[in-house]
Amino acid sequence: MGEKPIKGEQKAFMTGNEAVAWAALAAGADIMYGYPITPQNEIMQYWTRLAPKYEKKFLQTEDELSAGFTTVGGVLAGRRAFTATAGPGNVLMQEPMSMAEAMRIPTVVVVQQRGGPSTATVIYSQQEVTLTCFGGNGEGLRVVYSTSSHQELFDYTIKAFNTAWKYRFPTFVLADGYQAKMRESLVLYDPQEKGQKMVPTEAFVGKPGTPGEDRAPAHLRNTYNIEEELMDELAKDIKEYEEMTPEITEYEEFNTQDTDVLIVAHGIVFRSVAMAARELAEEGLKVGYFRPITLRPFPRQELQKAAAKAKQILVVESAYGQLLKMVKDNLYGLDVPIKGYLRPGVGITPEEVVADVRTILGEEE
Amino acid sequence: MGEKPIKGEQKAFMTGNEAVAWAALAAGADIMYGYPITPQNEIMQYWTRLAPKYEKKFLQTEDELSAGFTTVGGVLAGRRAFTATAGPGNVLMQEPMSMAEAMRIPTVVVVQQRGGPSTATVIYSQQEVTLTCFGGNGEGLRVVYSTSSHQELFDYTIKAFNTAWKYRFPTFVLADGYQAKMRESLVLYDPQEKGQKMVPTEAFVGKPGTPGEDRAPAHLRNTYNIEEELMDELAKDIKEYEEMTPEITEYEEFNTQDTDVLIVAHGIVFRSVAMAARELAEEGLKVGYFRPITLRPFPRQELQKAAAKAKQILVVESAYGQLLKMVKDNLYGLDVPIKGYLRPGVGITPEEVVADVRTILGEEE
Amino acid sequence: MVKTDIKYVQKDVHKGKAMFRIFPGLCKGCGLCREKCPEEALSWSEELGVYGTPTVVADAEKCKACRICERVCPDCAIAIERKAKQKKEN
Amino acid sequence: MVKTDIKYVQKDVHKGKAMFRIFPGLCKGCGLCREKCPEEALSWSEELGVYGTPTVVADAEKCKACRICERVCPDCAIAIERKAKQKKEN
Amino acid sequence: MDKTVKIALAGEGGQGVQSVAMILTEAAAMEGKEILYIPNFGVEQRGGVSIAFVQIGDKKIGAPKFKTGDIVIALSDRAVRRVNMYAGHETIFIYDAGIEGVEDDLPEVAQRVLAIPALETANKELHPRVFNVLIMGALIGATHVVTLEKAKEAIEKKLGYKFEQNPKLREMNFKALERGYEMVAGTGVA
Amino acid sequence: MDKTVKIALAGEGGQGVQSVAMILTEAAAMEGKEILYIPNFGVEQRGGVSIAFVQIGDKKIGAPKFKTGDIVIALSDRAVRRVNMYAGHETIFIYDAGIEGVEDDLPEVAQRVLAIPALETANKELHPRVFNVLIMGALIGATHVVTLEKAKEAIEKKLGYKFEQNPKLREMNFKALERGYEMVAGTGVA
Amino acid sequence: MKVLPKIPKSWNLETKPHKFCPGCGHGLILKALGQVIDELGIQDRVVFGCDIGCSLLSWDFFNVDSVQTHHGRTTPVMVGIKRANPELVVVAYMGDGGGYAIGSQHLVNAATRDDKITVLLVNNTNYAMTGGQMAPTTMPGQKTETTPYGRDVSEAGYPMMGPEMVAAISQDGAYVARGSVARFRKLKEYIKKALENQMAMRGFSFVETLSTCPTNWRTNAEQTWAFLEDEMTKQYPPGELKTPTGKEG
Amino acid sequence: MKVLPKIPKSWNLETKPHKFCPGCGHGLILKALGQVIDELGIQDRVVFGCDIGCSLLSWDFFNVDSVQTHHGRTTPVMVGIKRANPELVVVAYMGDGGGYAIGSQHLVNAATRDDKITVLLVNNTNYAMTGGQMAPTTMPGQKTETTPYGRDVSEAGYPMMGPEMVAAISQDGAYVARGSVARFRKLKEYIKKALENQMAMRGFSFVETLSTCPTNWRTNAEQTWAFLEDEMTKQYPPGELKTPTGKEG
Ligand SMILES: Cc1ncc(C[n+]2csc(CCOP(=O)(O)OP(=O)(O)O)c2C)c(N)n1
Ligand SMILES: Cc1ncc(C[n+]2csc(CCOP(=O)(O)OP(=O)(O)O)c2C)c(N)n1
Ligand code: SF4
Ligand code: SF4
Ligand code: SF4
Ligand code: SF4
Ligand code: SF4
Ligand code: SF4
Ligand SMILES: [Mg+2]
Ligand SMILES: [Mg+2]
Repeated sequence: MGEKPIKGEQKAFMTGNEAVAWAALAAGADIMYGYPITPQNEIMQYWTRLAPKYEKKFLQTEDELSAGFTTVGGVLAGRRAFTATAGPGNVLMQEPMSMAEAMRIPTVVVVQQRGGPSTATVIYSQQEVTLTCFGGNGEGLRVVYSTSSHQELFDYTIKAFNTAWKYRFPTFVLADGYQAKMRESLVLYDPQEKGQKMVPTEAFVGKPGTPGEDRAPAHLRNTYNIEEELMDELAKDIKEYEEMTPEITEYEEFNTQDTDVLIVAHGIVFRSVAMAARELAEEGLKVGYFRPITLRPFPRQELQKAAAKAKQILVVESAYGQLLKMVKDNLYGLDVPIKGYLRPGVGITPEEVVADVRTILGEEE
Repeated sequence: MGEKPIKGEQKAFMTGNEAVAWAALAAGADIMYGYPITPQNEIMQYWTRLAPKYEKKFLQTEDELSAGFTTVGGVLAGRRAFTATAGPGNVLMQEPMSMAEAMRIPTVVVVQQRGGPSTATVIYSQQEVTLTCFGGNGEGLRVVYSTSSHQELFDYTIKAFNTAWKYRFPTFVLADGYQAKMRESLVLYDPQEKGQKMVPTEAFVGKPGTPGEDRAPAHLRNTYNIEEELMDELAKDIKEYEEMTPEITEYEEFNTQDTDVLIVAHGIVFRSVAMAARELAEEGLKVGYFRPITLRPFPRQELQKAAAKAKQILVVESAYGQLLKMVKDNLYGLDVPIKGYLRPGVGITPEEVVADVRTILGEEE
Repeated sequence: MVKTDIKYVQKDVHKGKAMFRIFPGLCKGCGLCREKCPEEALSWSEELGVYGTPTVVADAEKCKACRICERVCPDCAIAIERKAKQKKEN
Repeated sequence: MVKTDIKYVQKDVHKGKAMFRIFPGLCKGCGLCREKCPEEALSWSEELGVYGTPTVVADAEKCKACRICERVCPDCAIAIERKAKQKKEN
Repeated sequence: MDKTVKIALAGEGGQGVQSVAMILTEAAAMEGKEILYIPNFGVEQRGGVSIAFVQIGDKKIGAPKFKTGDIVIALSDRAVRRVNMYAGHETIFIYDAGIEGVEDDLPEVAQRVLAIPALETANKELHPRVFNVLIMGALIGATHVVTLEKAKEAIEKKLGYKFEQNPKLREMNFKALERGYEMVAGTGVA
Repeated sequence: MDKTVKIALAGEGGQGVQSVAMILTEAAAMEGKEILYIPNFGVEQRGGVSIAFVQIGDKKIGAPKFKTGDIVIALSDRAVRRVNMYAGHETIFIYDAGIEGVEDDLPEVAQRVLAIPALETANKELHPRVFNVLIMGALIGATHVVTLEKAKEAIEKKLGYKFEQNPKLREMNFKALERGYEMVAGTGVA
Repeated sequence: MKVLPKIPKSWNLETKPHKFCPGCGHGLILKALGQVIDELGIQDRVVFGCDIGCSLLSWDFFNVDSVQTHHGRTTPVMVGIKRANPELVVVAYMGDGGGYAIGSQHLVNAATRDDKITVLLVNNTNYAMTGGQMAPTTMPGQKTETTPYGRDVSEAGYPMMGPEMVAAISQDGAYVARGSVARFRKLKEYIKKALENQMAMRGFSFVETLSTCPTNWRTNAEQTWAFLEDEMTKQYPPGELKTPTGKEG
Repeated sequence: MKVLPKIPKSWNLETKPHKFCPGCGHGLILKALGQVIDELGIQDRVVFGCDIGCSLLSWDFFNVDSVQTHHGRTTPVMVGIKRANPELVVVAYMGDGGGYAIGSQHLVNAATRDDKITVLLVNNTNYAMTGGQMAPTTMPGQKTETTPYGRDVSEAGYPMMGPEMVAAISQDGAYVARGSVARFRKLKEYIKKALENQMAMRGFSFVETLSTCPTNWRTNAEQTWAFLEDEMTKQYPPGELKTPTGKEG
């Protein structure tokens, strides 16, 4: 490897896509495979500018199927490999990621959500939550981090490689077009310098020695002949997924001790929610928030705890109930009323959230 | 069109795949586009044998993306067009179906679920529920019928064309490898003879007259330039979807008046559940069932009504909680405990269901 | 854009045998026509086009009404009318 | 299948200069070898193969140990040993 | 017959297990019975064990698969190992007497475990090719899910075109059916 | 400045709106401010209106978009129509005085609606190319989110390489910045 | 007298000026197509399908029935339409990314299958809509957003020779040509032949057009023409590669 | 003395007899491959990738590291491995459906890009694993499960000439050949050259092999050979189509 891309802590003002490219470098990613799609393009563009300087590689593939499957190949070869996509590209990405899920291949995918369904808009949404968490013909045995700032995009992209390689589930960093394209400040750093060890990678194929002589050959597959064989495999994976869950779920909460309105939101929308909740709380209103950072696995117990003390839950998202469904699923059994403020495909301002909470609280704006 | 494929009521003993091919013929489908995948292959195989006799068409495409997009094309040309797929093919099918969803194109897709994720097994599962209901980068504005017998495969395949063309949402018939491959009896009929009118089709492109002179040109798109444009479009579609919902939701229930255990299941698993529930009810136990036939839109109110009177809900499925999530989402607010009997990728026998219910009821087997 | 009332600027060229007409509402000022004119007859005009950029104008003397500029304009902003022919047609 | 103790049936052919060996545990009775034998030396054997179908056996006289059958067997069920050579090797 | 009869029939790829199931269910259909027949299938079907799950009864059949069969038949060692799990306390488990090395794999709980010399009989008395028809006979003998007459009709329907060319084949098939029937009928299981 | 200043700046594709935002936020970054800048973008960007949403303050910025800007600037008729929705009771709405036919599209609620002869000034006194820098000057004049000095530093950083070749350009840019500043400063909005 | 611009009758004047950049070659190709539609008198039965890529900007370009599809999927949508209603004359309009990368399986299979459709592919040596990344047609050494140091063919691969490929795999009734917006009359001729080939149900027809993208090339008018006519034409020789009666050029 | 069958050293004896049908050509191709791996002494650095199709039955066939992928996706998986670790020698093993239909975009683009991988494609004129449907390589008139009345080329399309296509679009360093299981020694030679080409990092290498599928052809041994050698060979002439030093055959 060439010289360290980042030395010390460096304050930077850049786009989210640039932050992802720097994070991948900082994490020691070896190779990126990708296919252009807005609003993710600049990740590739920064990576291709930076990569040669640090002996990193890049391959632009013919489509997202190929981007995903080459990423799978890169990981099989024992490299920290990643890709990035969005929208219709994320739909296609589900085929390779279903293979990664079945075979426990630690791929890392950055998703910058755009409007949906179909080509829709190249701009923004939170409509790829169900897709990213549960896409493919499986049970969603993946890890999905939803970021809400450039700092987090940087932090969680690094973390994604570690989670993936430690637990061997495909891992996603879920952001959106706003985060991708906007510029704000963050601090870049080398995780190793900060004592954050990178989980070492390991080759699945091409290890030293002659297979059948020095060692057993790797015989990797995702196909089973008999139903029960598959179920046993799934049972094992599900067990490991559930054992991992308490170790990796992350969330953030505020004012959840005794709330009239508990607002649940993730990603960039969470920022508007946080502003709104703090503003209302400062006025003395009992308004708090809960933000899942891992959407998969979901911080179920933590949300249940916070929700149990609330009079009303308000789920705010730039989608038509994708987070809402998760919240209801995870809170089933409670009887706190849940309302959605659902704006599929468009941004949500703090003002809107404030207004909606006031309406709930019966106040006039 | 050539002669009627079916005259009068005809009792038949055949596979589910054959039943689908006959149903498509009976519904007056004009063209099938498809790509082979087990366990759906025989639909194509029967169709290609039958089609030429009735002046119907067929195109074997290069992949499922093409099968889906050519189906979209067939519908745009104003034909009753359909395709069929399964497993990884269904994953790919989400790209074209997201276009159909965005543009309100009445495609019909038959899905014969197999084990997942990835290639997994070619046999059976109920693991494509989330995928079929909510796949793609959208909000799941589709109709999904889950069948549980050959008769229903026949009935609902016919109905799917009507629902699709009446409401213009992509419509799915969701079955599985068991239904596809097993043989049982059913009655074939011509819907028109039974007074079931087929909703007429209509060309989206290539209508009579010169565009710009005799009529406005069709300018169809799925891309929007501004977020708000997309949201307006989505709001309209969601509104129409929700207005349609009470008209098309279907379900089946038994013994839901006052139940100790209400079992919820769909598809072929429902048959085991029905046998188990009846057996237990005959013993005098308070066991009932609720079966959603439309998984999208979901018969929410109906299930709520049935569930409200139950002491315990048991969701039984050949998946790891895909129906369970839907049930919890739809029942949020109730506090009836819900348990899952989840067997991803394998069949479920009535005996197992009986045993599980007995355990719940605290009886020893 | 509405179909009626499309603004244009026209000018006699080729010794009065033809008319050079530019539709500023269509011209994006790309300059492709200027480069292709074999007579170097086109120059930037004071008249601004749809994006606020200059449109083109033909030199009455140099222009031979060969129509190359009309043909290469991706926006159909130029129309050359040969008058002689028009007369014949009438 | 375990590596040791692989059952085979062998027979001298080509005037004793070679050995024709068949591994019934590998032979699926496809018959591809029979069709390709230039000497028509192969016939079905009493010995059953892995799928319970007949395996093949070479005619001691006709077989010229040309190895074509060995080469075309998709299951590597046939092995021809040329004894002469073997001797030299020893 | 007021109860649905559950049958699992397993053999190697070439043994004609699915053909038996097809003819049997055809016969049952001709008798107006309700039937559910599902073959097992998998990617490696080529070399694998093939199983037919058949249920025949008077009422619409419920689930396609079952935990315990009324009759389970296995025609090879691998088949024995694959389907012994379908035997319960009430199950009649039949296997070919020629199968070796399965002593430890035979179900312990079955009502009755029966070795019949089907392969040998077919090979010696008839022809290896009608082995599966002989098995069908045994199956009918043990279950009486259809009459022998209807079974013959179904065979005729399926193979009639072959019989046209070679009427001796018909005789051989029918004989196989009957021999199989007797083999089990004689044991008093039915 | 203890409040975050919210700016929406809109113009036609070629008018350099995003360049203004880039330089302005660069200047703010050099002053150690917290910034969030997001361009609007869409598939038809080519012919469409381009908007820059910029927020500058002392604390971490919250949401990327806002309902109401503190200052909204529109540089074409289409831009006026596209961003008038971002004007609220406290908003200063600035548009180019040369824009025609937008009388009915100007926001009714704004604290102040200001037409400045930016284009004319740039064309006549300076050069059409520095129109956007003049606008940046006006923006700074209205908000004081950065000092003129820092803005000049940022311009130098961005365009310095051009100035090397043609020092007159520097002069022209700085002059444009100052003219813009004065235009608004003179109106007493700031 | 009402003076209207000289636009093809099949153009939709209400959506003009169109949405392409100043100097974009798309406008020229669509002008040629419009004139051909007029000349063949098929405005009432053409179905125009556009891909995602800058081609999508043409979704309301014509007064003909039009459908904008997915990136790379215009070919199957048009195949689907044509199979369902062979009376229609279908045109699949796409970029080099849509046709040669993400949609290449459709191109290759429709060509081999000899579907009676017309594919018009715009070679502008980059992914223009997404901001100028490498395309399969990016020239060796050419700088794009994903080949910032120039396309290194040993890593990023060689240019795709589309018409050559289609000519090699298509059937006898196929029509295959490469045109250029710099040779407008030839281009129009190719497009006309391609549509006539479809109308005669002779076979698959395919025209690649070398086109300009001043925005992503960052060229002025002079450089734009120069890159197209000097550089691109060297790598991608225009001409007819296959005509239904035999092979030419 | 322990007498073992004459199988290549790189075969995994524990998984033999293999899972292919009696008379299946896959066994022959994999025998040739096994012998080549032995001869080149690369058992420790070959990575074998198999597609979904009957090729998947080879997932545990060799004593070499192997990965079974998705239908049509073996090419990108192997490209991904090779790009990440060029020391490895990667073999993408797939059927005609996987290679020419669902995965054709990968084949076309990897070939054009000149990825240093070896693709071995098995042409058995049908989709065998799924029970014998039409493949891109199904012969005109051939009956399959989806062309029950014979492949009508005017509707269902013409056979795909894969090596011809790859030869047309690949670069100078590429190796392209069509072998047949009926010409075992030639086949082995082609496979060896293909792997050597990769090992020399000269370019993309591709070998299509005409192979037998008695199960879906419903042929006995005699008919099997006849269909392969008489019919198929007429449509698909075996030979080398491109060698790194120039063009042949
Ligand atoms: C599945 C999918 N992947 C990626 C994209 C993003 N995308 C839109 S246009 C485009 C490239 C367009 O390039 P080309 O086809 O060459 O057309 P051009 O814009 O150059 O005319 C891409 C990659 C998409 N819309 N859908
Ligand atoms: C995405 C997807 N579509 C379809 C299938 C079903 N499928 C499995 S194998 C196969 C065809 C195999 O044919 P070919 O590639 O020619 O290989 P062969 O079996 O003939 O060796 C198909 C269509 C699948 N597994 N995945
Ligand atoms: S007339 Fe046409 S070609 Fe000339 S500058 Fe204007 S838009 Fe460009
Ligand atoms: S008509 Fe010909 S000579 Fe006249 S301006 Fe146009 S290109 Fe030049
Ligand atoms: S020896 Fe080989 S080729 Fe001959 S029948 Fe047996 S398996 Fe087939
Ligand atoms: S070695 Fe040659 S001659 Fe002998 S059996 Fe085999 S093919 Fe025939
Ligand atoms: S970006 Fe390029 S291809 Fe797209 S419209 Fe602009 S000039 Fe044309
Ligand atoms: S089905 Fe055909 S290709 Fe597949 S294993 Fe059997 S013979 Fe071989
Ligand atoms: Mg392009
Ligand atoms: Mg094949």
